[in-house]
Amino acid sequence: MPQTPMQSEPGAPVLRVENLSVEFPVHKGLVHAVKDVSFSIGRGETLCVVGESGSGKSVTARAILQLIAEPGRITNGRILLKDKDGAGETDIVALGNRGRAIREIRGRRIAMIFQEPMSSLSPVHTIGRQITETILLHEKVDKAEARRRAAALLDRVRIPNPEEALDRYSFEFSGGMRQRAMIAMALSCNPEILIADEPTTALDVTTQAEILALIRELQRDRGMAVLFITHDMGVVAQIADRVMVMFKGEKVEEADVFSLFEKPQQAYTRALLGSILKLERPAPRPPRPEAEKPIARISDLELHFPLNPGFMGRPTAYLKAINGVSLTINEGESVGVVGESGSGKTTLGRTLLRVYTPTSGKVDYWRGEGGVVDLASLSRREMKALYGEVRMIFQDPHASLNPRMTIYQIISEPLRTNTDMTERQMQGRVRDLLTRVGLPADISDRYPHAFSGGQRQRISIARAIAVRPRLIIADEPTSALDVSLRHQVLDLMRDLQAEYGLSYLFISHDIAVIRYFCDRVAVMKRGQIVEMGDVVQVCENPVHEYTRTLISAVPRPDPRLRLQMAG
Amino acid sequence: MSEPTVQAAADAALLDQQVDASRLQGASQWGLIWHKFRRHKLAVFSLVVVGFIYFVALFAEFLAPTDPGRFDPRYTYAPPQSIGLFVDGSFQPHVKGYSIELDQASFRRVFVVDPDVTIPIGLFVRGQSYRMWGLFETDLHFIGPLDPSQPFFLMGADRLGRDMLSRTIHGTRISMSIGLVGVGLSLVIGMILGGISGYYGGFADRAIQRVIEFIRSIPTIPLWLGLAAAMPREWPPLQVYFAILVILSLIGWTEIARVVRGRFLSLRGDDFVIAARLDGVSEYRLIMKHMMPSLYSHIIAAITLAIPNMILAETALSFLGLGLQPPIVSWGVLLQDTQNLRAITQAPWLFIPGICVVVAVLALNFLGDGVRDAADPYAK
Amino acid sequence: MRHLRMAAMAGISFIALTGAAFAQDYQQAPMLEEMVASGGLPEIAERLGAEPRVMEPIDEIGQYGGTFQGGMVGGNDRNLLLKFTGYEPLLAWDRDWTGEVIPNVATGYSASEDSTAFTFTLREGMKWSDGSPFTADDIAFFIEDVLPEAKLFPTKPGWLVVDGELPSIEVISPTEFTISWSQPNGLFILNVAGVFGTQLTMLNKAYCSQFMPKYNDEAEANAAAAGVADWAEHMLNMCGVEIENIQRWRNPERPVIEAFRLTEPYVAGATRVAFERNPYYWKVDPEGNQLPYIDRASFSVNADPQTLVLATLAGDIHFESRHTNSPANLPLYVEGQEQGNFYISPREKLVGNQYNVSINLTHPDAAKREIFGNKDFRAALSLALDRPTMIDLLFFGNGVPQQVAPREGTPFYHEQLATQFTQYDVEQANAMLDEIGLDGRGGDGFRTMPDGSPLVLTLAAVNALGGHGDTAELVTQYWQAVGIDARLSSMDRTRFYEEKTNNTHDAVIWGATSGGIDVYIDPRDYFPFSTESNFAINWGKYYINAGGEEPPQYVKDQWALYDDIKATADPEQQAELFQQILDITAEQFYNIGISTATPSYAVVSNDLGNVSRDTPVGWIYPDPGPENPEQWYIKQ
Amino acid sequence: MFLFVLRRIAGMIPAMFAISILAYTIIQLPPGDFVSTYAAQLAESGTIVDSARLESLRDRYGLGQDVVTQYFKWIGGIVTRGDFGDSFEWNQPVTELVWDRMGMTALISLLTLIAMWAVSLPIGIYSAVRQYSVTDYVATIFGFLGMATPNFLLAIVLMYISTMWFGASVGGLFSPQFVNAPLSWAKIWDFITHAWIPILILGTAGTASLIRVMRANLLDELHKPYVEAARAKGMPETRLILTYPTRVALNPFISTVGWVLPALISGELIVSTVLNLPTAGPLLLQALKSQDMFLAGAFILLSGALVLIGTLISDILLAISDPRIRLS
Repeated sequence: MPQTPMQSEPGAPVLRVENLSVEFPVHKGLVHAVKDVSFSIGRGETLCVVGESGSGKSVTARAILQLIAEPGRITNGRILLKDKDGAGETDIVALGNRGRAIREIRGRRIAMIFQEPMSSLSPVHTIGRQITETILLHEKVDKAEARRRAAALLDRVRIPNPEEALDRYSFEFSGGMRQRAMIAMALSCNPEILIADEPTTALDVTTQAEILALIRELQRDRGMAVLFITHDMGVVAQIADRVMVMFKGEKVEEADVFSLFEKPQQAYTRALLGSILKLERPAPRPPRPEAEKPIARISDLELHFPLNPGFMGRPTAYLKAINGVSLTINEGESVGVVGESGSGKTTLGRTLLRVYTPTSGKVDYWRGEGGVVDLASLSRREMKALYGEVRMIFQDPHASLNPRMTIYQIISEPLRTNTDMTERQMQGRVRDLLTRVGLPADISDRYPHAFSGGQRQRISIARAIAVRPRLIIADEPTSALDVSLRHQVLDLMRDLQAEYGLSYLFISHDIAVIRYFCDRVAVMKRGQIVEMGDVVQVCENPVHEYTRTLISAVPRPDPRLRLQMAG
Repeated sequence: MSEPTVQAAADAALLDQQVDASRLQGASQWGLIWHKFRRHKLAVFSLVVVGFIYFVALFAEFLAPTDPGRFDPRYTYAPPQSIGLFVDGSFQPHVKGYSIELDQASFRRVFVVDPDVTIPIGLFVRGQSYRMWGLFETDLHFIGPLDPSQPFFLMGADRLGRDMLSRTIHGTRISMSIGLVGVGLSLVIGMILGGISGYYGGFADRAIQRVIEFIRSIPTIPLWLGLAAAMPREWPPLQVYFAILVILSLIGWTEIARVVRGRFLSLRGDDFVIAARLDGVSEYRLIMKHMMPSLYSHIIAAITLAIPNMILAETALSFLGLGLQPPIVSWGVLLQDTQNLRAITQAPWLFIPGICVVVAVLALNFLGDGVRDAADPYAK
Repeated sequence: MRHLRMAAMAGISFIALTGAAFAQDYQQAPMLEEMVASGGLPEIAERLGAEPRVMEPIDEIGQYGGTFQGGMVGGNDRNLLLKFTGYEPLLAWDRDWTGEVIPNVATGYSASEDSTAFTFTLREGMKWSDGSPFTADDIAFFIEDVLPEAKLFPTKPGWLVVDGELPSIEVISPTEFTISWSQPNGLFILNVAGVFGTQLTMLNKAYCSQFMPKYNDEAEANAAAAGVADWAEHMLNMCGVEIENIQRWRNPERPVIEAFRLTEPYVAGATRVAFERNPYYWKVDPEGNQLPYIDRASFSVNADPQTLVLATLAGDIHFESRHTNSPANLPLYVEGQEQGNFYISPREKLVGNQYNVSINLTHPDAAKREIFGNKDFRAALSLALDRPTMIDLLFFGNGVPQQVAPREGTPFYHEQLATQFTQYDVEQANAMLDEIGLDGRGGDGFRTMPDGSPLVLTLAAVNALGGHGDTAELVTQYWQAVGIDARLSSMDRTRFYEEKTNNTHDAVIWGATSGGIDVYIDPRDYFPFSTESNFAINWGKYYINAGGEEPPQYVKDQWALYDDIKATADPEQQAELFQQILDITAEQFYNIGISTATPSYAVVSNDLGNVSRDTPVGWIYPDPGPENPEQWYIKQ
Repeated sequence: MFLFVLRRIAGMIPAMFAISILAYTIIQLPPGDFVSTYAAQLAESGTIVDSARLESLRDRYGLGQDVVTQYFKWIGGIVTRGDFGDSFEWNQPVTELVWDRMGMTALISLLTLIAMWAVSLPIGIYSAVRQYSVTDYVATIFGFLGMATPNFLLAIVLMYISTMWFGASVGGLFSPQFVNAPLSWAKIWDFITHAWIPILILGTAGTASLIRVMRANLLDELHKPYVEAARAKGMPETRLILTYPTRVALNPFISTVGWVLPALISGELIVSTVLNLPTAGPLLLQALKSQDMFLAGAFILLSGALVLIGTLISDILLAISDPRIRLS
């Protein structure tokens, strides 16, 4: 059994939450964001609160610091913080949210870090100013001393040149550096408890691994209690001592991390874990045609964006978003493209469909009725003829459906422009498509806002297969969905692949999804493909250094693999 | 969730939306906008006020007791009358007559309400004849004295003994239509240039943006004054009226162009627009069916907020003597008479058109605010 | 006949009313006494000269001191200053404007029998405000050096030109000179007393000649150093040269003979213009007190008349009779008298009518010209006006229906001209219009031209001129009532002058001008005299040799009669000749009038003494100049 | 930073050029010219001007030349010698009269701007922090009332009240005794007692929108993560609001100068005409009406320049205040 030092000796509880309820008055009603939740954290312990969106996990975290946004309020329960001398307890709920008493606790005894490192620091104040301010707020030291300590803190969170960094602004740092600065700020007064609200969600996996390692390391050094909010079971497995699962504002289950992953007690937990673990293995493949027949072949594709265009002047530099990519997609095949943000993977997908016009290179496409065309050099008009068979599914199901059109209008739009169907025929086709993607057929006169994210993504898929789809470019189709919905959508896509003989170019940052869904995978970094091959092979035996880092950084939903973590 | 700090609120809102959705899931864009707009009580009230004002503008001839140019030397600067409902205990709407003394020393008529003279009034009475909308001749007036020759000045009279109520009502038509038509012109220019700017981007965008920046940096009054001074005077009043409209909209279009451009720019990159393009729809259909519906409500808001500026601008120009001129009656023309200490000290009712300006501008602003807030019912 | 009284004096010399006080009896203002005591100023007797003008104050001997507060409007209100302090001609109008001229700078004059030569006598020892002597040389400087200079006077004042000839001057002694032409100039003395006559006494040779190359070799160089184009512009800027040049109020150093000398100039952007007493002023009261009584004068420059009204109401203005004395403001003043510590002083406006509605007889459109040229058409338009109602409405009943004509009670009154077509008779108006071929009606119910095309009559009204718009609005409504499609076009003055230049106006409403003795000087309303004769601008142009077109014989007859007036010095004959001119005017019926001039008024502070109760209002008679503001005083 | 300023100034040149063309076009548009106006004025006082005289005047003022030549003469004089030509009406070089007046206009505009900021900032902050409170509504309503009331109406009424009820001297920016007096504390005080009226009137028109801008900006910022992060540090609420979101919300607020200033200058023109202020307004109006083209042109040109300079200053302020602009 792998063990961490803290795990075997959980300290006495420093914080106890009893029967916490939080309500939000909304238009004509009340929303119970948190319902009767109780838990505690011990000194040096990491408690992970996990749940899907709307589970109330963030509200719970905020309630501890009395940071619930208006008009929400704590309606019941106590939050008891053990006093420094260990003698008594302070009920934070009773302190209210504005007075000196609660301010004495915020930042000094309980500190918090947030999801968005990009916007959690003031853009108009230097990093140093923001850290020293916290120190000066809570401790009687002079400015020079505060600054010295701030520099030490930055050094501690491994920000290079800490002295110089103090005088920089947050926008001059990368996301990972900002999160480090945030952590430095949170730690500036040696808090007893650190609340981390999805601190790594917005970061790339490699950065996430570094930040998680840093938090663990600091916790170990200082013996802090950490309340870690996340939706990612992989992260939970990596960092938690104990886990609390929440669903719709209620506590579902609380258990030791190992027990939870091994023997989840509640049906919801089991379902949640099930859907995650399902993505840990490749899905069963549909039969593939014997001979590999290409449907699209990308050769030496480049796309450059001009930087700093003047009023009339020439651009001073170019961003090489795609820098010489070659890739072949065969009929009936799913090719994954994986990479971190900024790697050019989404741009690649869009360039194939000529949302962007490539700077150079070729994209040969074997048409359904025969013949090969170069997508990179077709005119817009010629491109139009292909829009019925080369389709796209977007990442954000909210943004990709026009909120001002009915479902019927949305799905029938490609039919209208690519076929000669009559209105009546289209109505029938839309009905069939809706049924096919698992939605009731009678919803076609509703508007997208009536549907949940998963349902909307199904509508997107229906639109994609409306005409005579052959190649679908799926740009992170599951990233915006809760984990429990992901494999449902992927399975639907897979079923359709079998049915229509579809090929997919599947773009994702999530290696697990790629592994589940794809046959081959290309790993992209800075506009280039660094490695390419069979998905299992690349995942299990990555060749390229970057691929190795990428794959090893992915937190696996198995606490037993914890020691293999980087850092 | 891109806004984690409002995570809590957002979580709640999500649930909230689900509550709403159950009731409104069949609702179209306009249904949702109306639903959201209705919560803005002040805006709803303003909608009623604006509706009323335009109603008055539309039916000015009918609503005004007399022709706005009808003068009567006996009633120069006559003060407003008030309406009484009962005469000797029986129901008879009426106003009281005046007894007039000529003060030769001060060249002035002194009006005293004469309680003995009762002037019966009524609704839908016969009075001066007029051509309604230039279509048919009638002499029916909404309100007026039963005997049209008797004095009836609910808002007093001006220096020529003209009825301020009638003049204000007719001024409403000119001022409000200046706002509306002027904005219409601005809209055409603004939509075209803003659309080109936002949709095509590139050089056209930069050039148009420079022009807009430039126009917005010019102090408007000197510009208007210069242009108004340049207008040929042999032009008949109607032509002057349209020229003023053009002058006002020469500047007014920039705001609309800004809104249109902004929306086009963000829409252009929106996934659903890209999706539509990848559905193979034509450029025209893309703009008209997929992008424009997202613009309408924003444009309506921009228009509503632009009208009051037009009204105020007309008022200022007319006040400076460079806008509309008598015999055209607009609020601005009427307010020319207030730049006169006589009005302040002895005929404060001449300021009533000023109150109309304030009310109209306020109502349009609140209405525009409400529409703007409701314009995007899908935004959180 | 007052006019005759003046004529009776024409052949003789005046005896100056001096010597009533001896030198040692002269008194001066305390502020000057200090200066004399400190040696900065010569003694009073020396400054006044041998024969100062002794002036009877209007009410009483005044008190020294105080600052007069006045108000101007806009950037071009220089004539208010001219009228306040600039009226110092050789001979002046009397206070009642009986037509009599009295000594002022000159103690007297004599005219030759044929009215070709005029000899003036100046005051012994009279001085400019810088102490330099005022002599015949100063007058000669103007006549000989300035007036002929094209750069300074590109066009010459009409009253100084006889048959294209400029006057010549003979300096007899420092106090005596003769101005003469080869042809008679019978209206010269009237013009000398009129506002334009102040031109002769305006320029100080010693100071102003320094800007002329003829007197100063450095003149061009100095002009260049001052940054102006040439010496003439430099001189214009420093001396003003012409009575109405705004530069006249620009240079505090320019010596004047006026009661006040400039201290804060009337430059663009100035918010006030200020004056101080002229220590060398050459007038005394009967007790020997040197005038003026008032130490200083200050005029605020207002952008808008309303601020001036407000200042008057607040009691900040001593005298105002130029910008805000409209009938509309009268109730305000009546009500505000007590709080503002002022009273309202009625003044008579000596003009031929309150308004002059002119129909363009020389219209470029032949069809319109034929209609407009028809006297019956104009008569019908006149009959269509309900003058009593208009007078009631616009002037509160203060007026009598009348055409544009000299005032009753003057020697120029012409009954037919004044009273024809003034009754309100719609029936007859309609009948007359029908008769002249305007009996057809268009679809809009208005009369059409004989050929059936629409007849539109646009009446121009200049909106800056107070009350024109209201009157014009009424006039068009009355005309519409007799079936004329009359339209009102409000425009600003510039625009109207543009139309005038092109002669494109149909009709215009304007103020009527001369109504008394000034009919000789400015007869624009009675025959085509200049481009200001709005009823026939093209004929007026012809008269001043500026193009235009040749008029019919009756106009030429009027011009011949006017030439006869100038050729004689006999006032009786002049009046007789003018009646003949008016006979033709009446016969032709050029202009449509509304009402006799309504009384005007001045607002006068209770603190201001010696203000006349009955000074008329005018321009040729530049009120309040002839009532002598130098003898006004501020009650301490 | 120096380069930034330099770049902005360079960027102003084409705008300035465009404004000069516009100004010239505007003053050339009306038919007729100053000489006909001049003749009209003389005629009103009874002086008759014949056409020979008018022609000589036209020659003198160079009105006969074609428009393009006149423009280049005009702009050439301005650029090379600072010579704006002569005012026909005043017979003075335009330079002698525009600077004082424009200076006063700039001063009044600047003071109004400062006053507007001084009022709208705290109210905007309060309105945002206490959204939908009574104060929020009251501020909104008063702001809107000020915006909806035509400036000139307010000017007339306020002038009347201050004169008749409080005995202030009518209009202007100084009492008569201070008009041409040298600068002193007494004169400054006198100025303040007069200047509040135009500042109040001008301020009312724009304060509403500034309050709303500040309120909206701050509302956007109030819910930003960094505010919550700062709150989680234990900062006192007032200090927190002022230090963080207000500071950020201030940046778009500063850039409002770009559109507030033109509106102020425009409004100033009207108000100063009514109040008889020694600023550009009355002279410009008069110049436009009498077609005193060089004077009108100079005012239009300079008010455009004033806006550009104001915008430049606000850009510099913004760069100082916002490191994102300064450092990018």
